[in-house]
Amino acid sequence: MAKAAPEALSSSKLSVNIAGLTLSAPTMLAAGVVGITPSLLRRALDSGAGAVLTKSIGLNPREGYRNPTVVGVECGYLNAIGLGNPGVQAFSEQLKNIKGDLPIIMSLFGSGPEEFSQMMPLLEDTPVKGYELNLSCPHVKGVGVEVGQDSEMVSKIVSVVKRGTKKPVFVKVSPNVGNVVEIARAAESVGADGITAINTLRAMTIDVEAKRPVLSNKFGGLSGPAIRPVAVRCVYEISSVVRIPVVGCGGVSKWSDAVEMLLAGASAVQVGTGLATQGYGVFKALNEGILRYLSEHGFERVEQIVGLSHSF
Amino acid sequence: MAKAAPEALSSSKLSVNIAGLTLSAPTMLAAGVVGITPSLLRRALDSGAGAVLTKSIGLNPREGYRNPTVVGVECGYLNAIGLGNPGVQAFSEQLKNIKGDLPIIMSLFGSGPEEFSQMMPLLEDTPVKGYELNLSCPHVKGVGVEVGQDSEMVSKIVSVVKRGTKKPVFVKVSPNVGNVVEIARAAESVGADGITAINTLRAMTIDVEAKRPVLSNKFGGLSGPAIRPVAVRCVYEISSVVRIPVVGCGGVSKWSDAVEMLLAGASAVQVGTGLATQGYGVFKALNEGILRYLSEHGFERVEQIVGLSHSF
Amino acid sequence: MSVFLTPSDRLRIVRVEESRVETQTARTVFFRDEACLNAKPGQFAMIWAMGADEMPMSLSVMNDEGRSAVTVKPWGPGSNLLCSLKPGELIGVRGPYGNNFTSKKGSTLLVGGGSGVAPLIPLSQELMRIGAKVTLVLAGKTSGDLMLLGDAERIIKPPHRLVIVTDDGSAGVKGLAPDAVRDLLSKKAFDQIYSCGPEKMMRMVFDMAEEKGIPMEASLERPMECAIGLCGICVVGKYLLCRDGPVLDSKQLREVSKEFGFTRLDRAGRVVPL
Amino acid sequence: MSVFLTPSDRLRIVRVEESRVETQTARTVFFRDEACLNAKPGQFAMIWAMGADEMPMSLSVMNDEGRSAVTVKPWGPGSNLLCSLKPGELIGVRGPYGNNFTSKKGSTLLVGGGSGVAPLIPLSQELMRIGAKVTLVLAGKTSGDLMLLGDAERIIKPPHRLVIVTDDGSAGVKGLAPDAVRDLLSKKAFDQIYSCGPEKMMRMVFDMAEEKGIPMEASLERPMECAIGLCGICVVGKYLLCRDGPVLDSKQLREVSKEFGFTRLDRAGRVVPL
Ligand SMILES: Cc1cc2nc3c(=O)[nH]c(=O)nc-3n(C[C@H](O)[C@H](O)[C@H](O)COP(=O)(O)OP(=O)(O)OC[C@H]3O[C@@H](n4cnc5c(N)ncnc54)[C@H](O)[C@@H]3O)c2cc1C
Ligand SMILES: Cc1cc2nc3c(=O)[nH]c(=O)nc-3n(C[C@H](O)[C@H](O)[C@H](O)COP(=O)(O)OP(=O)(O)OC[C@H]3O[C@@H](n4cnc5c(N)ncnc54)[C@H](O)[C@@H]3O)c2cc1C
Ligand SMILES: Cc1cc2nc3c(=O)[nH]c(=O)nc-3n(C[C@H](O)[C@H](O)[C@H](O)COP(=O)(O)O)c2cc1C
Ligand SMILES: Cc1cc2nc3c(=O)[nH]c(=O)nc-3n(C[C@H](O)[C@H](O)[C@H](O)COP(=O)(O)O)c2cc1C
Ligand code: FES
Ligand code: FES
Repeated sequence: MAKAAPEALSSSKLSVNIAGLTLSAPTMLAAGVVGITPSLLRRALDSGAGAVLTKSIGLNPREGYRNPTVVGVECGYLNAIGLGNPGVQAFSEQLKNIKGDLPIIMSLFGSGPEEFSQMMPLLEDTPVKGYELNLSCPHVKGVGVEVGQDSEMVSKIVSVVKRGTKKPVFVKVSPNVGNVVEIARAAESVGADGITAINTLRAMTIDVEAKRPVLSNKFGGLSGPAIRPVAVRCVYEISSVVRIPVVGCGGVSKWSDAVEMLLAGASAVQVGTGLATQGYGVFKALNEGILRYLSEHGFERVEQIVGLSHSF
Repeated sequence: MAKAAPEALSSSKLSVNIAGLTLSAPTMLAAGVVGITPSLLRRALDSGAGAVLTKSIGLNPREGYRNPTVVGVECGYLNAIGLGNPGVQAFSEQLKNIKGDLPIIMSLFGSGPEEFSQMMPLLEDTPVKGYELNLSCPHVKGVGVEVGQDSEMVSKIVSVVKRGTKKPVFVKVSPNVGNVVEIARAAESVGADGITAINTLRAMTIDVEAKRPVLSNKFGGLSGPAIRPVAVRCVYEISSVVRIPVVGCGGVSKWSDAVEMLLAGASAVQVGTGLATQGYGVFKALNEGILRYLSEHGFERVEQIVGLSHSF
Repeated sequence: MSVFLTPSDRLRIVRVEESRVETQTARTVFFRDEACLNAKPGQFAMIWAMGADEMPMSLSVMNDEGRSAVTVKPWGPGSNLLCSLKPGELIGVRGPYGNNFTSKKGSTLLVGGGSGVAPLIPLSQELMRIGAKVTLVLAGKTSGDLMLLGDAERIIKPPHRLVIVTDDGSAGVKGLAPDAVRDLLSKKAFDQIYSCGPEKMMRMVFDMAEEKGIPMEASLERPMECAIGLCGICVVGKYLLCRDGPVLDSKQLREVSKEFGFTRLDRAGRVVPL
Repeated sequence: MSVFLTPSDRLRIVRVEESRVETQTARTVFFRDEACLNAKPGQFAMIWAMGADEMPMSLSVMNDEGRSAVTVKPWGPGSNLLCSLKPGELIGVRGPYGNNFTSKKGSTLLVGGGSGVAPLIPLSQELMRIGAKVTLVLAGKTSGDLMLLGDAERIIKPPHRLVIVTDDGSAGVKGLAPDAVRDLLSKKAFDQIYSCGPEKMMRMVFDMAEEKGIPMEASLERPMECAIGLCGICVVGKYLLCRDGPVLDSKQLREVSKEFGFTRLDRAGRVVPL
């Protein structure tokens, strides 16, 4: 048998199967981060992402908040972009222009089961490989965590979406709830195929010279290294009780952050803020770092380290 | 009329009245941080703190968790000290040795109304000026946020404590709840005299070389600059709806952090992790910085900037 | 000990030191900010007009005795407020962000329209410093719309050349900037072209540059939110103007040929005509 | 780009390079850690014996060709595990933490008991380097309990002096360390005394030092949790041993006279006898 080229070898080591999707690497572009056009989604894939999430899309077009929508804080950023998006119809049209079979997952938000049930038929021919339900945005009224903090509401939404598609459905959860495990379990019990943990933490910054909140929406979501210990905790807790795969998100920018998430129980990681600090090169750097870690620690495949820390 | 000495002037500018307590400065030592002996409490006061919180004390003596109980993370620390404390009786004995009339506030934790009602009589002659109820520790089973995330439970506990004392009672709340404002309102409605926001965020870190959670308790609380935007948000939200004073806690280490909290609506700030990074000198530095800010911005007293950011 | 992931992302609140009249409505707003002093021609800052908006603005002055400046034309609430600020009032600054024009020796044509002349002033200065030969086309609707004219006249002296163009001929040559460019290109050989201004104007200049085979760099404008490569709203092709731009070169402009001069995203992420 | 508030607080996982036998049960554990290389005599590291405990340990070797070491006497689960680790196994390290002995020229008496001799080895080296005259009292129960004896013998050469003391006389002078100290103090003038070891021993030495008016520095031990001045468990008087200590000087020892040698807090924060 001919020997496989080193690159092929490495990619098979890195490849993961999540909820029926086979990804070339366990690193994804997080929802809402640059994924607003096919060209930007493709660029993330070309840069090494195993899958890419789109902006969160709602039933109707929506402008985001006025600027400032993003502000730096210590070890992170606050954002209140405000779920600006072209609406499900216009966005699906854009996606249809995509050539090739690409691992694109569409992020959706809505105010409740009705809105989600209205969206699903409009998505039928969209060439996406799955959906992630943003039940966790912390700064837009009536959607996101406002629906995602109630496990009954979560069950209803997931049920509706599952009825509307055969593609895998991930539920993205918020740390701004009393018990994140309960939410994840509610989603699993009605057929969710995976959990993404976590979205940003509801937060705020006030400038002392300006004497006012900086974000035009006052409240925003905290992302970046500051939240990684919270994200790792959620991934660990959720993966302890659910059987469906968990995707880790929050503060991943170095390879060791990604490995920490995998050890905590994540089957893959998503990168948001890391794109601001490391650029698109972040995916390649993470993939190479994970690969190096696997070799140095004698593992054959990424899957072998998923959840390894639970044995202690 | 004789002119007051500059020092007296400055201290009157900095002094605040909170729930009937007059403090020389709006900076306090946070609960659980070094406040385990009278000598350490006094040292914080001598260093400029306007008031000091004790370790959280429970009905019975309790050893904390095994080490590692503290670990550094980006922009913060995780701790799972585990509420080690000598129990209410032994600790009260220690406090009785204190000479002078000192602004010491005792932090208490318990598993529910019964335990708190058992503790209150044992505290009668303790020379403390008030109590802070730790309904927010994120890493000890059956106490802290496990009782503090349920607003009915919070009401019951606060009622019991208020019946047991005439001294002011503060409730320290957790960001690990669905709606922190609701908890604060529940506390206020049964007579709490103030809200302290916030305790640490439930979090975890896994070392990639060790492949295991670092803290012996696995889960701990995230403190430090990383959580300040979450704390500021909670202070802002709570102070928007309650009439009782709010004390800001979380990630305060520089004067501008303290001013940010005051502008957000805090009547005073507490310092925990700042003690690790700045030492006991942190109180003097904060007080001087606040004072400088007041002069530079034309304010006479700290109280004038409390909640100022709400006008936008 | 503040720990920001990228120091330039820390928001600074600074005082307006001077608001210089450029046209009836446009102003050059001076302020002091350490980080902006070392910005390069073409880079922009995010300027927060408190209560109204935060906007990307090319730096028109990097370091004039410790002061930096942006030159603002009022369009909406943010730029209107910025133009109305008095000395002593506060603005927020973060950045500088983005790439810069690559300054090279040679015979150089700079084409600026409206507030787009802003980055071309410091760029002219740098080009002259390194020994390039500069021809700056400064265009506006009328003589009253010419921005940074005083600065341009002060710094551009023979053998360098300043060409004023107005639609109505109330100052300089009568016509549109592309007309003047066509004329210049027909008379003289240029090694490179730099442009900033209305995108339709730049597109016309680019098409001429392509015809003549002259390399060009153009500074594009798009709505911006984060300015740090997160929100995606500033996309042109596969590029994020806040990071990969705002300056694109000929190769990149060719790649984004379908969008350049034609479409952009609005703040809802919809493709709309320019 | 990792952003730790205090770089030494970042946990490092390192391999045990060597576990050198000191006594039947005690070991000197060598490892490589950048930050420990520059520690000063008296400083300690927090050593994590995974699955058991994390403990403060004085560095007995700072930089032996790039290796640092701690000398461990087994007491409980943590120290037992540490002493049983084989080369190649992992430990966690953070620090170095705490203050250090202030090394001064002059005639110097060092008194170490049990694992307390650990910081006195590098301290002796530093003192000799700066020209002090060193007399090191190295005490243990029996000849088999003397720690770091080899190192002491290797480095302490005349005119410096090594005085071995054992309870049973199985090596060196028979008796307790304080007896030997009394003897030495009666015969010779010392400018300063440094001590580390059982606190009751150090208290006796301190009382003699006070009588003679000799300044002393003692490295105390207390339970530690955070090692960074947060938990308070390491309190002696108003001092936090992890930050203000572990080394206290005569003035401080006088201040904490009621506790020094008598009481400490247990891990529940109760005052208990030593
Ligand atoms: C890299 C970069 C550099 C920039 N540099 C400058 C600069 O140096 N000086 C400057 O004045 N502006 C500059 N801009 C444009 C500026 O950022 C704002 O877009 C502009 O000031 C309008 O902001 P606003 O909030 O006032 O108006 P908005 O509320 O955003 O817009 C109000 C209305 O005006 C229209 N409008 C806004 N800008 C333009 C335009 N340029 N042409 C036509 N219609 C427009 C909008 O479509 C909208 O209908 C730059 C933009 C970018 C991306
Ligand atoms: C600044 C500092 C430096 C230190 N340096 C060293 C060092 O270089 N080498 C070293 O071996 N240890 C040193 N220690 C002590 C060490 O940190 C631990 O306390 C010791 O190793 C026991 O830890 P453990 O987890 O194994 O036992 P634990 O479970 O904590 O204790 C087990 C039992 O042993 C008793 N015990 C523990 N230590 C002692 C002691 N010293 N004397 C008497 N009884 C004791 C405890 O009271 C308990 O009953 C130092 C301590 C401090 C504060
Ligand atoms: C600018 C920005 C926009 C975001 N938009 C969305 C969004 O539309 N939908 C969503 O589910 N999450 C959104 N998020 C959250 C991220 O997907 C991610 O959960 C969060 O930022 C934590 O990961 P990070 O620390 O890697 O950024 C956004 C985050 C940022 C910074
Ligand atoms: C080591 C440590 C111990 C703590 N112990 C307690 C405690 O006993 N009771 C309590 O209410 N909060 C406790 N806290 C939480 C702090 O009081 C404070 O709410 C939190 O650390 C956030 O503030 P900071 O960022 O200034 O540290 C502890 C925090 C730390 C770091
Ligand atoms: S402005 Fe957000 S990506 Fe460019
Ligand atoms: S060990 Fe925690 S304060 Fe010293």
